[in-house]
Amino acid sequence: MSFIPNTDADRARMLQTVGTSSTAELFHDVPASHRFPTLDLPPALSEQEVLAELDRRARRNAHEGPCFLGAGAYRHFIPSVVDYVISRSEFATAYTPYQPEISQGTLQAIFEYQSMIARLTGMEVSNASHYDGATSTAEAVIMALNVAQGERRGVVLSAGLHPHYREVVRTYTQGMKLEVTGDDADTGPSELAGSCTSSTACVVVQNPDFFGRIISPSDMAALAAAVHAAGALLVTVVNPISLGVLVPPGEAGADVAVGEGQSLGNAISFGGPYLGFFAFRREHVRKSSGRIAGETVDHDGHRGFVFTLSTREQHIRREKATSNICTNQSLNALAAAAYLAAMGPGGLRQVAELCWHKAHYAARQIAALPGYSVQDGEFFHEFVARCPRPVAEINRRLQEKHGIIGGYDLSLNYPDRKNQMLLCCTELNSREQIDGLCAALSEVGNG
Amino acid sequence: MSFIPNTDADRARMLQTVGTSSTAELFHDVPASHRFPTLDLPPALSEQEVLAELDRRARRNAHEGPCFLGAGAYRHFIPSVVDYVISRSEFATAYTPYQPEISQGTLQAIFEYQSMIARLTGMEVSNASHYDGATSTAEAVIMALNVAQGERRGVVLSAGLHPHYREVVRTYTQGMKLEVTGDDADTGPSELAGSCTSSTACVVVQNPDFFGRIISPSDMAALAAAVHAAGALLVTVVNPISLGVLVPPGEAGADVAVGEGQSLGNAISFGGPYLGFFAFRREHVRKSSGRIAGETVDHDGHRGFVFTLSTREQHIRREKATSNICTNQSLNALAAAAYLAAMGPGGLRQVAELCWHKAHYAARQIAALPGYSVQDGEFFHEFVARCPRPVAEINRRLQEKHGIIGGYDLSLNYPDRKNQMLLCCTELNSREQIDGLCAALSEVGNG
Amino acid sequence: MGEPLLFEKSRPGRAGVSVPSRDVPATEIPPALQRQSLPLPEVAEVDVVRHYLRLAHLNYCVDEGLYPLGSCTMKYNPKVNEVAARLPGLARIHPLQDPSTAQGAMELMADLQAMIAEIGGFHSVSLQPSAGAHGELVGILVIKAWHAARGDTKRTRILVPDSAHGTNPASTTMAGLEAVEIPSDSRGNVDLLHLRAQLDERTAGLMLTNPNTLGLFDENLLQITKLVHDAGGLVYGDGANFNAILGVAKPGLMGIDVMHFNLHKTFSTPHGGGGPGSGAVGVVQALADFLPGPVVASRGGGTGSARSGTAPRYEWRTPPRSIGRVKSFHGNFGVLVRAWTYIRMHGAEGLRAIAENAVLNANYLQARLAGVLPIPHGDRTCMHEFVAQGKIPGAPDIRALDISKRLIDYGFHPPTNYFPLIVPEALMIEPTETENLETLDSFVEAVTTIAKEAVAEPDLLHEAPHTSPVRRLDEVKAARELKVTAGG
Amino acid sequence: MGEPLLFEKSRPGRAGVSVPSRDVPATEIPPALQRQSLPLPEVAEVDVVRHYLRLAHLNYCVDEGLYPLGSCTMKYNPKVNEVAARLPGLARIHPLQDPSTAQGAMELMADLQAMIAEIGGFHSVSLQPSAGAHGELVGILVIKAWHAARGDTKRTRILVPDSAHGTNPASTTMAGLEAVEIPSDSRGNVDLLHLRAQLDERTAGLMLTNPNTLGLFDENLLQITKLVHDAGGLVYGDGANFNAILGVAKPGLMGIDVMHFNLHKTFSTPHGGGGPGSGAVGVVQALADFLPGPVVASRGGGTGSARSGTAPRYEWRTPPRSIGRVKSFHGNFGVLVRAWTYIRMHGAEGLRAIAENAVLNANYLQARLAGVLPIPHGDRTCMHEFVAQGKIPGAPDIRALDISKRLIDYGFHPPTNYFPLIVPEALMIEPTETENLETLDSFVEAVTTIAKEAVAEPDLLHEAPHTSPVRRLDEVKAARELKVTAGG
Ligand SMILES: Cc1ncc(COP(=O)(O)O)c(C=O)c1O
Ligand SMILES: Cc1ncc(COP(=O)(O)O)c(C=O)c1O
Repeated sequence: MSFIPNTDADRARMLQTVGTSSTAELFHDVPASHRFPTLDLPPALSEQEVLAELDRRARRNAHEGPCFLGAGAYRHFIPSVVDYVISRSEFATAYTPYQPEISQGTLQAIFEYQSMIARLTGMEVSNASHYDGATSTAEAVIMALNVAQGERRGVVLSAGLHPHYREVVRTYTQGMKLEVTGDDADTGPSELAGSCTSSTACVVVQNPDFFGRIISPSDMAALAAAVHAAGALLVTVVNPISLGVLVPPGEAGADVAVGEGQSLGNAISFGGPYLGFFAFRREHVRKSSGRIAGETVDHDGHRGFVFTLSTREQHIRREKATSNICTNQSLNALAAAAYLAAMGPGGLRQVAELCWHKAHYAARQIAALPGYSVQDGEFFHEFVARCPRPVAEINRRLQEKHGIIGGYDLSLNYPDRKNQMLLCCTELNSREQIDGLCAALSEVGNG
Repeated sequence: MSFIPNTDADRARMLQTVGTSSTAELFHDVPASHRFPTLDLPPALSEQEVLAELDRRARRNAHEGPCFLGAGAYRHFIPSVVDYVISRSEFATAYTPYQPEISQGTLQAIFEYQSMIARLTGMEVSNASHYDGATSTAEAVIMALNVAQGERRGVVLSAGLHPHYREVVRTYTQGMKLEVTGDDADTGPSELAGSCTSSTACVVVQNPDFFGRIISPSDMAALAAAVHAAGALLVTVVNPISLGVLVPPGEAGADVAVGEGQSLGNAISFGGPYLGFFAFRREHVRKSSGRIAGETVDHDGHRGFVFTLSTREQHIRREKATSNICTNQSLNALAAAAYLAAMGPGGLRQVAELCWHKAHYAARQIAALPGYSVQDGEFFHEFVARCPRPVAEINRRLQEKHGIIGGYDLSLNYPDRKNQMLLCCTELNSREQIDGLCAALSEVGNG
Repeated sequence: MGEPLLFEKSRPGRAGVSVPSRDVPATEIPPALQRQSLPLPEVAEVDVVRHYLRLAHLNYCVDEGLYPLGSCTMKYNPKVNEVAARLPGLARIHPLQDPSTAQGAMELMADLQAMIAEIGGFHSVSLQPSAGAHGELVGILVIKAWHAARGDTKRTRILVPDSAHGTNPASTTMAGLEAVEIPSDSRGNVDLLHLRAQLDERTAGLMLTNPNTLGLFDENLLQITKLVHDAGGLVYGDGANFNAILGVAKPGLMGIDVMHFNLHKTFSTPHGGGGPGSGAVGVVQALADFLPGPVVASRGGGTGSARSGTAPRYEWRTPPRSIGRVKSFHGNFGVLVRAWTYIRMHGAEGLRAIAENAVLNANYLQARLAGVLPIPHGDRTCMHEFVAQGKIPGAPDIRALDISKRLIDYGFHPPTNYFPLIVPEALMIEPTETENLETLDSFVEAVTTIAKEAVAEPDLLHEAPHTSPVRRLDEVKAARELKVTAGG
Repeated sequence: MGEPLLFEKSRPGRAGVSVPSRDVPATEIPPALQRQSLPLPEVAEVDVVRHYLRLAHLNYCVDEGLYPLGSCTMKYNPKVNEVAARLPGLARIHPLQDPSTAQGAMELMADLQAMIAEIGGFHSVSLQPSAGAHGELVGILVIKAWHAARGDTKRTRILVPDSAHGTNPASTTMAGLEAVEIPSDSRGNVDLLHLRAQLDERTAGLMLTNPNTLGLFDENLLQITKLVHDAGGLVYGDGANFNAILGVAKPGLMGIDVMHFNLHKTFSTPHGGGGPGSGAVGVVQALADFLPGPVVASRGGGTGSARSGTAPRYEWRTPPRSIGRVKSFHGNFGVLVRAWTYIRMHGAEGLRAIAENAVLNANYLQARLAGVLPIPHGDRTCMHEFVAQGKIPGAPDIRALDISKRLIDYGFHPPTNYFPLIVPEALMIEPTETENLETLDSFVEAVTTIAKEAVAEPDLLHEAPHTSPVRRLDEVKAARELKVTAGG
């Protein structure tokens, strides 16, 4: 298949204008010895054939049965209107709005996205997006370093922060000569507060944490106070669906709220493209990274939107930029905005409550199964179940015999958490599915 | 779910303006005894739930395996661009372009559709669509009656015309006191020509006919000459994909070319919505039915399009209209236009050729199977196979054991065609599928 | 800056698709069978996309704003409908598949038949007709067949109120009967005196649109249906306006013997620039045997399938005295899927809320426009729509058309013009239930401003629209020159 | 007539969705955990649709016409990509599913890793980075890690030509290295003298964009890469411009040690108003162990799955000396699906045709615009793009910006402005291969007309655009007042 409109006749005419006899000749600057190599690729397919090939691959991925996996990527119902919005050519096939006069659709949509994220997190400013929750967390750490003007090199990570996020923070900052600590032991907010020193730039906590546990608003406020007392920033990584019902980080005293926005109307899609949301207090705006849309007026005085504070960015400041980010996750942010617009505060709260009730129902049922127990404390829609056998074994049986995708095997990242499964329930898990899971767990656990 | 934006507060304000105390009161003209009955309907579902319900139903329909059914509805590959076009809100959520100034998109698209259909069929004029191939055929018969100014009451139908189409012609014309004949015996074009008299308004033939057989251009021309000599019109029902390679009816002397346009980019969708295309010679335009878009200029002299010759239509002429049609199949016509635009003459020809080669390959293979034989003569992509057992039995085994949907059981409409199966191959049937069918037929036929 | 025709963009050798290569041996196609040329446009995929995107931008649509086209029920149609109709298990099934392999689709149709019957108060429903007019033809043929079955062949006349849609008399003629016009009375109801005078042994039936095209619920409905029945006729209901009384009244219980439902209007299929639709027909028990077939019938019992060895639950059945098919296969299934989805998402209460809000919106607009435009029946409570007149005091040469075209400049689709025929300069306004109060208010504001402009600056209206992709078009030239194909 | 903000359309109690009701017993949510208010907009589904449709109508996009935004490769992206990425078996799988239940997705990724490696001449590929800049960070970290692994910790400097994109120095800084600028020579190549002068034992590497942002293929490429290697450094390739040499040359064989591919540019993901993208990174063998992981590895053998009892063929493997993850999970899979689809539809010849046509289109435009605008390197054959200057003789106060804004009035998206920084008043023009000759000609015509207008009527340009939804916007006010949220 070729998507090239020009024909041989067109090319002949153009070559004449250019004054060259063949297109091959246009590449004379390419070293002759390297020009036109053979490419060992499978033969070209027509659209019909390529879709058939894709279908063959798609069928080999389990995706129709019940699924209780979360651990940073969540299956939620996406109202049809969301895909309608992001499928519109005018959004999908435009690029970064470098020409605001013919990009007001994108710019206003981003401005609205920022406003919704700010309100959802209780923060004052949101950027236009980062790549995902993990990189957004790393960018938050870098922002904290910049706020401290390079004077503080300590970063305290909670052990409850998603292991991928902790790894990405380390990858991002490996050249920066930092001390990244805190996550070697599973401690509570007060211990974290204690490890904050005068060289700490920020403390990063996740809420609900990777194990599903909720840090209460009062604990969070106490932590924030301690962090602030040490002159550092409190970065919180939050689940945006949970904010349909839970106290937002802004109210609990956090300085930065970041996280994975995938749950907001983005397909789970094997891990991406997702959405790193990034919100913070206004005072830090000049140290922040990523694009920000702002309101202004046009030549005739009409309201309009532009990207603003670009002097923070790489295309102006180059090596002094707050980040290297250029292409971000704009269409995913649009999906999140359309999702939040469709859900509204009522719908989002209802979904959050359904998650809560279903997860708690599941936890109670599982706790009652012989050989199983469930971790204590408040949680939102994820919880840790202690199982009578290795999780890998259980999951294999769940999949093979019941077509169920079980929870996350925590021993993959935490060798000491043998036989611990991280389970997630959302509005997509019906009672029937949960009961089915429990029956299967009971059978598998004792079989 | 409710798609109503107004809230109780909005309604209260509006009721005040209207001067009524409740919405219920607005229905005082409805006889009190009949007002607000109970409706015994299942409870309302959310979007998530309704999609789950639909999914449950969709899974109970076989649709993933090989299929060799045709008989008037055809599975063809639909390029993604077609659904892209018809999904655009501006096309999908507008109505009949009563206000041409804000409907030029629809009107120009229809004008182009008409042009493409005219060229495809070799005719001069096409309308904007009829409901489907069957009703288009009935409308062609009615047009012929009108051309004959009510002086001729005879309609000759070929037995090779799709049984549904013959039935619909009879249903449509049952109040018109006609003589509809010709289809009681399976005769060739020359016999049909012979049955044409001075009271015949039209002869209707299908090409390729219901059994897949092709009437050659010379036979068609001879038929046309005979029909015209009798003062009647020749109506041909044609398969639009076949016209990618076969001589079009206009060139073979037909006066009207109608047919089922579903194959042109429309989903097979269990039988509808489809597309009745309707093309004819210019001299009959004032007797034709259905909407027609025409070119004109606007107030400033710019080219534009409007519906024209509306005086033929029900909204002007009421009981004297050439048809009662109002809502037609506009979005299906748009799909056909987008399909033809994407395919172009080359692509359409390639698809037609693939259909030809695959069907002929299949026919040769099946003819070689013990117990099977294949009907003689030229065919396009459908042919009749004589089987060693009842088709229903064979099909059941094909489906149950091999997941194959076999051909159409001709005995359902033609009791004398016992054990005859009408098979169709299109570009969607790979050689592997055809070989699989043959192996299965062989097994089933002798099992 | 109009968009060129696809034909004008064509260049030899361009193509918008690639087709798989042949994987079977070739079989010669006899040259005598082959066409010599096929002058379709040759364009690349990008050209196709851009062409239709640019054309799309020339259209106004419901997804953009208010589309108060009376009689057309241009409500917002939920996006989930589009997902539903495209599910591969629904969109990729062949209509002639063995019923055992299509039980899900047939169950959906059986559900829909039952739900429509329940909503309309009918005994049986056929989903075969493709649109309202198609349903009308079915209904009149059913009425005719019923009389014929009773040996009564003298009933050749169908009474049609003068406010009826053009499809009603046209359908009557197609069915081989004679349409006889019945005037409306001063309150917009069927004139009972005239009706009585026309009812006799030649009367096959009455075609009644209720609420009628004035947007009024006939105050004498029960009397009318009784009169017709007493005269030996049947009553056909044109259900185009059913949105107004959804869940509020069941026509089948009020003397309507046969009625079509415009599923695309009431039950939300986007109108597609003029279709497709569905004109499902409901009938009372006496007429059930005459419906076009096949319809879906349930054997009761399990949901057996060929695989499970039990007989499938749903089967095709043609009513014993059917008037015959009116369409190949079983109806516009894709539209039926949308209707099913819509009804299942609403339930009984939700449906009634549709009617209540549609009617409230119309009455609100009627009340607010009362001082701005003449509204002949503005003294009555309207249903889902009302008919104003495009006449403005102090602007004698302003017509309904001028007001309509000027509304375009204000960003609105105009109302239906010049229909019903019995109201001079008719502006038929149907807001539907999916418009919010703010939109209705801004429409009122626009009409009010236009009424002032009509007096102060009438040419603004005469020359409107000013902001649309094209200005007013020369329809006379179109009809005279009759250029109906490219280059033709 | 701007579109109001969603917040301005909000009315208490409106809602755009319904949520299923609870089917499990309730569990109290402790009040102390609950937020008190959540001031998101409250609108109906119809409002959402209309809002975004109206916003959409304010945008220009590739599906509408030419978008010659240099360095961004705004080609037309096939619609099949969108279907592919949405297949439920690809879009609805969880990234942490057991590999045995995701072999189809992993095979697709393995294919893509292998195809990109083959196309680029690399040994290994990681699909994890989310965009070009992300790939740059990975590449520089890999270079750094390679040096470190050899115990060479003095190499702290990355040489970056002055024509480079801002992401290159920014990525260098993020990686904790120092960016050192290298000037370009008069032919637009890297200045060899300066390069040599900077190469020493502190050199970690060079970041080379080739073709560079002037649209030129560096005439000394092999010499450059050799010089860097000889000095103990590595060469990073910024693959943003890879579209120009797709199938024409393999960077991995010409001395590029590590390179990112902007899959969204070269391999056709619609740019989404600014993303998502994918910055897949290819490396030569020596660097393979340092890639971020996990990547997909094949065990060879059958396509086993848990069900069949055999071990799954594809597994996750983290390279032994990986710099670490740069993203949660495995990469922007939806973008990868599109790239896979695109490559599979083209094959080797098809890919080369992309480059040839992209380069021909650019050279055609360069040749035709040569007389109209100054083109500093117009004497050379350009690659996929070229840089003109927005300077018009006889119109001293006309700038690149004015010409760009005026192009909007002619229905085109402007070129990239003011980049690369080394060309004053840069207009960087990249037509891509999906534009046809007629479109290119009409662009030339527009620029030619504008050049005349610049002299005759300069205010037409200064005040342009005139036809866009808004006029020129006040960026100073935006930065000063910093209103970045609604009502905030
Ligand atoms: C009152 C009335 N009756 C009948 C019809 C015909 O319905 P359809 O267009 O679906 O054939 C219409 C259509 O607009 C109508 O408004
Ligand atoms: C030359 C060049 N390098 C790097 C980048 C950064 O790529 P991305 O935007 O995908 O991060 C760009 C983007 O426009 C570019 O043009």
